[in-house]
Amino acid sequence: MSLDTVKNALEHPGVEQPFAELGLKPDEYTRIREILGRRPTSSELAMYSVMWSEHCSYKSSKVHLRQFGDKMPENDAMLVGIGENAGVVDVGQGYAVTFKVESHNHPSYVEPYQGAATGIGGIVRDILAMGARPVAVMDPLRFGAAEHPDTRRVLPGVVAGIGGYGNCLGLPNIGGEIVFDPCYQGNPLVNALCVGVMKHEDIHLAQASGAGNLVILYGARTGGDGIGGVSVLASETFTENDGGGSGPAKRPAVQVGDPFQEKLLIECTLELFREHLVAGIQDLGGAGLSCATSELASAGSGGMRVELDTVPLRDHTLSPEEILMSESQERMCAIVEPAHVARFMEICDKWDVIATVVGEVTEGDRLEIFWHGEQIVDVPPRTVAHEGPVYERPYARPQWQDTLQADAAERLPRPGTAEELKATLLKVVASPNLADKSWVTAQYDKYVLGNTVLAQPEDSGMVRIDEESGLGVALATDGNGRFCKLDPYTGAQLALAEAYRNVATTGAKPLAVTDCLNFGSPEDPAVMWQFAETTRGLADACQILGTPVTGGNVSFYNQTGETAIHPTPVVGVLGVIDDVERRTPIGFAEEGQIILLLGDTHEELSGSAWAQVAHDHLGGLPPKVDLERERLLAEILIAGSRDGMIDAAHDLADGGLAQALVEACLTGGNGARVVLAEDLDPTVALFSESAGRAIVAVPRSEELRFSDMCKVRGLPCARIGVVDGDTLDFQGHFTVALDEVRAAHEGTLKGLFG
Amino acid sequence: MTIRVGVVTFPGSLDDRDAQRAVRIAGAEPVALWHKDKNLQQVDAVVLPGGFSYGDYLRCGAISRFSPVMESVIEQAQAGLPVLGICNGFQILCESHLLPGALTRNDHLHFICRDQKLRIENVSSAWTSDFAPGQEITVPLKNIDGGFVADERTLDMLEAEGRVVARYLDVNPNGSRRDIAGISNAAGNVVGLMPHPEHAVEPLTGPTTEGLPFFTSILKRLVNA
Amino acid sequence: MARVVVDVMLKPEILDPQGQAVQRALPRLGFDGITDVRQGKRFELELEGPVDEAALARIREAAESFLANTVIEDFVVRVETEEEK
Amino acid sequence: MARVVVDVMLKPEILDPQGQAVQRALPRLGFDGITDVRQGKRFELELEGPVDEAALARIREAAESFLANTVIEDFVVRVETEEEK
Ligand SMILES: Nc1ncnc2c1ncn2[C@@H]1O[C@H](COP(=O)(O)OP(=O)(O)O)[C@@H](O)[C@H]1O
Ligand SMILES: [Mg+2]
Repeated sequence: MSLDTVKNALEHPGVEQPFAELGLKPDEYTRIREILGRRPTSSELAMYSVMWSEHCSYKSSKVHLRQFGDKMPENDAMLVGIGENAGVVDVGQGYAVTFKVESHNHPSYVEPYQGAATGIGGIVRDILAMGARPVAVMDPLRFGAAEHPDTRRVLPGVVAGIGGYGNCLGLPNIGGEIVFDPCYQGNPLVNALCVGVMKHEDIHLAQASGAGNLVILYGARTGGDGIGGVSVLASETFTENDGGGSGPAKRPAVQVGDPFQEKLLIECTLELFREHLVAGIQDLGGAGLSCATSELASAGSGGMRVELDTVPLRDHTLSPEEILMSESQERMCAIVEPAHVARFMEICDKWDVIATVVGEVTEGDRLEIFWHGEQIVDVPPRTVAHEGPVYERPYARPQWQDTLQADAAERLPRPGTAEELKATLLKVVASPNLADKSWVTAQYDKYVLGNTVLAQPEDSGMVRIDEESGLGVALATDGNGRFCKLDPYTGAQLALAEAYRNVATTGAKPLAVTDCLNFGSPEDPAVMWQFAETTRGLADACQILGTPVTGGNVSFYNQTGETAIHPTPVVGVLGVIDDVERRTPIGFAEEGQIILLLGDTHEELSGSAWAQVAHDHLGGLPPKVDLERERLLAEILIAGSRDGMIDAAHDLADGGLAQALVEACLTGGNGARVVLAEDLDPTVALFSESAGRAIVAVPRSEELRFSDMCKVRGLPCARIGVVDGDTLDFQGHFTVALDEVRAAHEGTLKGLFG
Repeated sequence: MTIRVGVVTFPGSLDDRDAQRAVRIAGAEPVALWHKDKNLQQVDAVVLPGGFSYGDYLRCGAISRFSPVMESVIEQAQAGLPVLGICNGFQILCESHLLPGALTRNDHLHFICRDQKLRIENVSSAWTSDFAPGQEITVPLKNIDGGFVADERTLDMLEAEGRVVARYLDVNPNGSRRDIAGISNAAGNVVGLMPHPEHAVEPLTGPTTEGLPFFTSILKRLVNA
Repeated sequence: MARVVVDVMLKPEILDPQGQAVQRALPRLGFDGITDVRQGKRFELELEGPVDEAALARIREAAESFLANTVIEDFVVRVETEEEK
Repeated sequence: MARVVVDVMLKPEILDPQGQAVQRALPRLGFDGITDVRQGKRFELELEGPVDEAALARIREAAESFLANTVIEDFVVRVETEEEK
């Protein structure tokens, strides 16, 4: 194909262009022609098509995501909000923290190892681009049924990829989720979260300003990988058998990561920041150079001119369109004042990182790209990056919602005898979703950097950020697709409430939120309704809890044929703790301590793990949410930690009280004697998933002080038992040896994947 | 007199700052050494930290072994400079032939991060003199290429000369021959160790603080020297 | 007993960080004139029976479905000649 | 331009967990009759100049000192025939 220049586009306006193959709708193509006043060149078409894809433009979600801004709670901590690579939050002592969760779902299904690995790579670069040193990662994952043969292909690959990349980068993995459900069979969810730390003055933004400043591309060479990755792998054209990708030519849609290169990129970039050599910066992720150049130029004050033929290539046969779309990993783009270029290059050289001046910031307001002297792109950058199409997709509550909600799990048969109750408990704690996850988490380095205070299986991951003062941050991610399926509004709030509670349980004060919204096709009104309800629920809850959404990601088209995954918002909450010495772990480590149950237990079994494990049932209404109660519970847990009253605490969620006690006992290495509430059916007492609850272990000397505090503040607090022995003894019901529980709980994943 | 302990940073080193912290907590002064620089800045001892130097591409430690800094480390180690290689550092020492044997893929083929129980078998090396003979400790272990292998003759020699510095207890986490977790050279100044004592020096961030004697041993020896 | 070799290499267009690392290191070690390095895997399979077309077909199938990840890798199956052994 | 291949395999007496894992998996996938599997590395080197004895000697040296760890690995250097390419 000959070079399609701007001149050519003017001279040959009638050329037919493959906009549909690139995923553009006829009216979108028409709009591009109107913007440019001519037909786009093939390079321009490539840029618009990737940048206007759902993945990059948020065209279906934008109108809903706006609520996160509109309903944003007053929060002094927020330094940078939605719209940048990641939000930034003030955590005191001059420190700022940036964090974000993103999806790499489709690529991880096609090629689990590399898909997951590059998912980590991408989110780490987002955090780095804010000016921060990445300090930890987390990996919320969803797979198909645990016993399904394809899960045996996908899960070990994904886990090895996350470990292979993250371990090699030297970032501790401090938490995540592993959930199995048949709804994710053809659509596993691989979400990745990264958190980074910087001083306030180190915040960097993605903008190109100052005419004459240079555009420097640095990191890996550009190859043919991932071309069409955005448009193929993250778009509606994705189908189950589309492994090879259907991008242009026979370029692979799969990207291969090089964590070693990324590690150099991190150290190199941090040194560039330290010497104040960077005026603006953007990572290269989805849509590669198209995205980085147009976003930098769009957010800046001037225009930009790029000489595309200067881009260092791994494959010299690449066309300019392909170079613009390539998603080769481990690349960054910086805006640098001319006076700093020499030093910039020196530092890159020190780290063996290839750096090339590929363009400059111009006076005008156009993004102009040249190929061997000929102009191939001449566009207003905003129209590419920030003023893409916006859809108000139709949405409607699905017809089946009422039927589903009417089919409550509270009516299902319950275990009748003590023996049955015991068997049920063992079955629940051994079920893949509730079983011990060490088989996975042992493949992740949690120690590197030497600041990990809490990691798996604790309620939240916690890292120290200042060795002198002990200042630290805690993070938890949660999302329950089953609850969301039953009621997306409430389900989203439950996800937030749980992550918020997890952070507070470890003693940290919840500050801010990131979210990854994993859904089916936005073209399905039922899915769009789930999405609308989810965003509304999340925004409302964030407002009440005072924790703003600082950024996140939307992943649509997670569906096979007509069947969408459960709506699955994954919510990450970041908290701060003044002194990590004060953290509260989950394990019952001290015999003789008193176990207290905080909060109210209702008959709420619909959507629960019990309903799934015992009856393979999903129906009814999810547990009720009481955000004021969540707030109060959090305040008590934080106060208890701060004042040294509690030695262990564990939030109640999936699997209810039974699961929480089992985890606290196994982790701490001690049994417990427990009295179940008389006024509750034992199945409800053990397995209800009512929100707003936690168990705590307090030394006898602190019991009164702690329960008085609860009473004064109006938080229900019941003494349910004592840490003791090597059995779990539910008095009057059944006793089970800790060893038996341990074998059940720890054997499952090893048996399935080991 | 402050003891100065160099910690080398190779491209892809990860636990270099952790090793520096451990050195500091032990009461010595950490000195950052750079792989491209032959100058060891007159340090009293050197730690080759964990990580994935050069991405562990080709073989762990294979590329780092040829770095400028290793020229000096090899030369001075042969002359008695105490050198501790942790994990990737152990691999580099084997590739450099300062230590015999090699480290190969874990027998279960996975990366493994766990709190590992060890027995200190030799308390006469430069890096283990602060342990009690036969002391049992628990420190983190994390690697994917941690299986120590050598031919039978070499293994017998290591045993006979008391050069097995630490052995895995309870579980052999990677298929290491004879449960070997660490070895020393004949002179006892060069030690390679697969587990990570630098991650067990603070109660807050480690499973124990039982890794600390590796770093205090060197002080005692140097101060007494 | 016969030996069949399966060579698995990353497809040419896929990034090969290992090969690149080796290539960058070679000149530093004084080995010049090597313009490209790709690193792959070599499997040596010992067969019980004769290495006939049927056996090779099965091995090709194993390579396709298991030994190679054909999303990113190509493979070649060949019978090892005595001399190579 | 010519291609030289360096095959690196673990010595027979060294345990090869990767090969063993493959061997154990094959029957489960329905591939029987394979009595032993060893997994090694294959390097493909592209040379600038001619592949003469001098060039091969240099590559053998690179293999000896760098591409293989001769404590545990053996290697073979060979010029790739056109047909194999
Ligand atoms: N679900 C969401 N909640 C909040 N913010 C979101 C969400 N999805 C996307 N965003 C925000 O929209 C902006 C654009 O996202 P994206 O294009 O994914 O950024 P990047 O290219 O850096 O990954 C980012 O600031 C991101 O945080
Ligand atoms: Mg970004």
